[in-house]
Amino acid sequence: MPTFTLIHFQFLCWAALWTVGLSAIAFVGGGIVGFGVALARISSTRWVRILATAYIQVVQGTPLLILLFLFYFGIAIVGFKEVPAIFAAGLGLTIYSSGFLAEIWRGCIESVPKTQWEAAECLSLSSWQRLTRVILPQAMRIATAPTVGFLVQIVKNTSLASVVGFVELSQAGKLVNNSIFEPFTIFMVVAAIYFVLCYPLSTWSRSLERKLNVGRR
Amino acid sequence: MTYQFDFAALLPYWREFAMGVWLTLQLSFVATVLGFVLGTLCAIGRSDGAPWVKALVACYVEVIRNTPLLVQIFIIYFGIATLGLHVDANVAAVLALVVNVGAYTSEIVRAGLESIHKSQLEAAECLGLSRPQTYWHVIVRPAIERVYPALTSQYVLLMLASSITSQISAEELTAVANRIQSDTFRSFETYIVVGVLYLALSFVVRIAFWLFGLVVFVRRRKLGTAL
Amino acid sequence: MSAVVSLTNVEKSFGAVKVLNGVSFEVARGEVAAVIGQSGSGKSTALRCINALETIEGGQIMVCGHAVHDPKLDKKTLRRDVGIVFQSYNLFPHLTAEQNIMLAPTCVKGIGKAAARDLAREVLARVGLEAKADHFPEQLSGGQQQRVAIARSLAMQPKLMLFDEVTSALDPQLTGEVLKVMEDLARGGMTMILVTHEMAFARKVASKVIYMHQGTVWETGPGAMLDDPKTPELRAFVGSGL
Amino acid sequence: MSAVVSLTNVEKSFGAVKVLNGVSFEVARGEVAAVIGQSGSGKSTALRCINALETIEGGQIMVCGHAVHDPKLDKKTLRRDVGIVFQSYNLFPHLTAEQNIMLAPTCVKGIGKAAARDLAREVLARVGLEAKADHFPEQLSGGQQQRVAIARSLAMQPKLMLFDEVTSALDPQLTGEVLKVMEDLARGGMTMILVTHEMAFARKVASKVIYMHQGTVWETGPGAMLDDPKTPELRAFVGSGL
Amino acid sequence: DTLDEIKKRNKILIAVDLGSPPFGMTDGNMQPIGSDVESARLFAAELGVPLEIVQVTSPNRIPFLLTGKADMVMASFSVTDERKKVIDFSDPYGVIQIVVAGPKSLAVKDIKDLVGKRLGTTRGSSNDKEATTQAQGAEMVRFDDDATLITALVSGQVNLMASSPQVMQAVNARRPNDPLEVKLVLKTNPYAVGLRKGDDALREAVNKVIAANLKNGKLNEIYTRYNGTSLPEEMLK
Ligand SMILES: Nc1ncnc2c1ncn2[C@@H]1O[C@H](COP(=O)(O)OP(=O)(O)OP(=O)(O)O)[C@@H](O)[C@H]1O
Ligand SMILES: Nc1ncnc2c1ncn2[C@@H]1O[C@H](COP(=O)(O)OP(=O)(O)OP(=O)(O)O)[C@@H](O)[C@H]1O
Ligand SMILES: [Mg+2]
Ligand SMILES: [Mg+2]
Repeated sequence: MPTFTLIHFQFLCWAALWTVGLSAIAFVGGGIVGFGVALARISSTRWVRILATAYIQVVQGTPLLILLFLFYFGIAIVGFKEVPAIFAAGLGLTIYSSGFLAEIWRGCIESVPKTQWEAAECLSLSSWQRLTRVILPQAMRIATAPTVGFLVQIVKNTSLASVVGFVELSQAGKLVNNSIFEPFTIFMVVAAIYFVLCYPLSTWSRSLERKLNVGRR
Repeated sequence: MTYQFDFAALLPYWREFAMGVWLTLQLSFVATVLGFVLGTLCAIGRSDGAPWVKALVACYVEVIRNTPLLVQIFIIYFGIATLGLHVDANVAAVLALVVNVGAYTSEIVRAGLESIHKSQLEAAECLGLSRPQTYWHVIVRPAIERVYPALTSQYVLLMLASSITSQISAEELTAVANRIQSDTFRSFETYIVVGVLYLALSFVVRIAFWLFGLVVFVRRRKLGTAL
Repeated sequence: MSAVVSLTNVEKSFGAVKVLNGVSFEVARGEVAAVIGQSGSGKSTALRCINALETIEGGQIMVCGHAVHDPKLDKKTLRRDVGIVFQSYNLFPHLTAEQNIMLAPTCVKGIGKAAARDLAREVLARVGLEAKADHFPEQLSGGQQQRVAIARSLAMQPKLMLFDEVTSALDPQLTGEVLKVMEDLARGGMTMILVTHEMAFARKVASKVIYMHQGTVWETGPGAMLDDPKTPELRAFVGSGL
Repeated sequence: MSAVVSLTNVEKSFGAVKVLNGVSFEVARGEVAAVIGQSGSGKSTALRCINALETIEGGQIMVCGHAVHDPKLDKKTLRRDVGIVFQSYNLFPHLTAEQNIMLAPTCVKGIGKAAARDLAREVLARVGLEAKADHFPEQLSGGQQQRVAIARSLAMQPKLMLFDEVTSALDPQLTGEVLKVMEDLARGGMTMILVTHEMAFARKVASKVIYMHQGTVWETGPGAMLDDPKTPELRAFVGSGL
Repeated sequence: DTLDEIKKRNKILIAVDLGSPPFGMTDGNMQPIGSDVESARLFAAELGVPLEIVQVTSPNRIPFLLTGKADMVMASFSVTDERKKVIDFSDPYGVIQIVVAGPKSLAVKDIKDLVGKRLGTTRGSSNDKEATTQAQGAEMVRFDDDATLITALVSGQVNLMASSPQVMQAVNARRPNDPLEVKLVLKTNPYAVGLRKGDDALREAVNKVIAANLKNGKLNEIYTRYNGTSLPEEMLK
């Protein structure tokens, strides 16, 4: 009768590496797409704004589980059969995090006072210069804490990548459970690994927030 | 290979979909109400409780926020059973969701509480209000009004996250979808339909919150401040 | 003794900084005392000590028969007798003017809703704001907010009112509105202590002026004392204040 | 025509409210025009229209040869010729004083870093702040921030400077610092339009005073006109303003 | 077609559910084992191509097959008429019973005794369908995989389960002191390889392999090793 052994623990740790990898992909991809969507969201062109809003609403209003599923098999239906799971999972997670990051960052950009835009405009900076030289440096300070906070959500949500056959930490936990039937031990260990991954991020995000608030006072 | 979509195959299952939507709404509603109460109490405890209360709440919030809901659900569902109690899957699901969303709520509400200026407390104190009266009239209500948009988003996420409770046999929308798709093997169609249903549900939740806000926060309504 | 308020050698520090260094003065029933002095001289702190918002380290404070220095003081009954109005109004933003006023009477005195509403209308009328009962603070100008804050204190029918620079956040016109309300109160016989930078008002309304300097009472006297300062400090202060 | 700025029948509404109702005036090269008037009379709006921060609905605005009313206006070249300074400074908080000043010359004119730094030092010296080049805005007093804001505009070598109540957020001492800089500029021959509440300054420095009332120009004339108002409105305004 | 494609890429992708012991599971070293896994190895060897196992779960095995992420599915896939509408099946290579199992202490004589009991099963499986139609009056409790079902039974969240004897044995292996027993047999289902519709060449090839290996006893040997009983006589002919 098998019990929980070091081998299982190693197996979980390897899977946790995939969790980390998937999170990185989702974060980088979501960051790039999300930035574009955030800009579109505050664009002066009406239909671009509407489109970006719709995108955000749809992404935020659909469970990640369903998003991942539709993406993975949707790509195949469109005709790309050889797409590896990592790509589809990465894409699904990218879309998911871009929707949320775009909304977070839009808020941060808009929290920079309108007078800063005006002052930059009066110095005849182009709109791109206004954004990159004046607004973003200020918005970034505000954005760091919630962004790191959202990173924690991504790490946890990669657990859903199992629906497209990805063996990351949660799926690995289930696999181990299937072979030794000790759900309690296994899920406690899985929870502990997630905690080890996420807690430093949470703490970091909070300390950033505190620093920022002190700076403002 | 081209895939032939056939949504008509799902038509006979409309009753199942409806039941799934209904249970999802019920789970979310109960979890929202209870989670809100738990979260608010925790927020008050953490900002103004005895040291051990603060430590306890901090611990609870950290553990919950840094582990996935799925894992929490398993631990609660099987944990209760190991204690020798039998609870209905829906009850366990609600319990897990409440424990989960309570932690997030407490963080949001705490931010609201901290945003209430100290001078407001002094003003209440000078008018002779007792501590509980001050808390209720001067701190909690305006604090919640201030963080209401953040709370709305959190409870939309809760509704979406309730899909995970299918894993412990709650027959909500995702569970229904999984059953229907293994019945019909019409997986894509099923998931597309379910995706649209969730999207609609999230709008319903948002609108419900908006209406509730209109009723409760008179000032916002009168001043026309967007919620 | 007819003194409504008496401070005797009151001492108070924040950390290492001694802010009140033996402050003594008395205010009799129906008197209007104006506390003046430079920024940082401890005026606000003295006022806050009278209302038990700060605990003192030495000396005695008697207010309407309550021993404020006593650690066993029942703050709740003290505050039924004492109303305070701050520079920053501190109205409750989520309540209308009327609700702001009704809150304490209903919660603390247990008055019924209808009676509290009548009371609110009455005190609002006294500050000339009957028409704004249903407005929220952010719909009111600074002067109107300050008058609502005064009305809120009045609704508790205090025996003593404290005002801490209630006009400094206001522009001259709004200041006028608020000062008028305070003059009416003074005429009505309310005992009042006010911290103010409005020398003209102090001169006109105050029956007693208390000049604080470096945490002590440097000079006291009637309003006329401002025209004939005895100490060089007060002379410098009055000179600069014009 | 030597007019650097000319407004002809300018109209502007916000929603249903007509804020500018046919405003016309001219400012010649080297002239210093002071715009005065009650709060809400449209002074700031007029200034913002000159700089194309607001689009107008009727009338014409010519600024240094640019047709500002023209929808095809090239705002970038207009703004090279026009500098504006606001009441709230609007410095970029993430940049030092020097970097604030260098930003536009390097970005817009493509000047090299070193040259831009020299330029920044030079204009900082003109406003008397050489020593503060490496300070961030929040490390500076209000008056110093306002002077950096002026220097930032000067670095673009505008032909026309607009000032919108640049001293109202400052206490009297800081106001003095800023007014001195503006006086220097005026002496140096800079064309300037300033919205101000400082009547004394307007009298002393302005070669032309424009009194606005209810969205129109009510009276114009030299600084001396303030001592001898023709319209009852200006008389009331000057009377109250003292 | 798919058979050519398999030859061309010199690799066969077989989807196996590693969450349903003893058909598919992992051993102490987290390597895939089970009767479906070994059968898959056998089939690949017979077809002369290397094997790649694609891990699936019961909800996603059909999409995997239909979108071409797997060439065929071997996941104790019971043959039903409804399923035949969407995919094709090979000839059966094994059988699976649907039983109701529970602890000795619980008396269940026939289907009516299930009324009011909490009966666990895996969502969307043929067990689910069979139990739902036969055991009217029982409270159905559905889980996503066998492991969760077993955990629920062991921890007392359900009284009985509608599953296979193989799953029951897996439970008994974990809890020798309070073994489960088969209370009722609801149905015996043959299971087969799932294939995309129209993949006739591949189906022929697979059928040939199945026929040959049923005859020479290799499939029965694998089945017996993992299930403890032999395949029914009529299949082996
Ligand atoms: N909560 C506090 N903690 C530490 N120091 C304080 C606190 N409150 C006041 N002080 C200090 O005590 C001194 C007196 O403050 P107080 O507010 O009584 O002065 P004030 O006379 O009211 O001045 P102002 O005219 O500026 O209101 C000041 O030096 C102030 O910095
Ligand atoms: N963006 C805006 N939207 C709507 N109304 C505006 C806007 N900006 C200004 N107004 C209105 O236009 C009128 C004129 O405003 P403006 O700022 O030009 O006055 P001002 O003469 O500069 O007054 P002040 O001395 O108070 O600065 C005011 O009634 C103001 O409320
Ligand atoms: Mg003070
Ligand atoms: Mg203005």
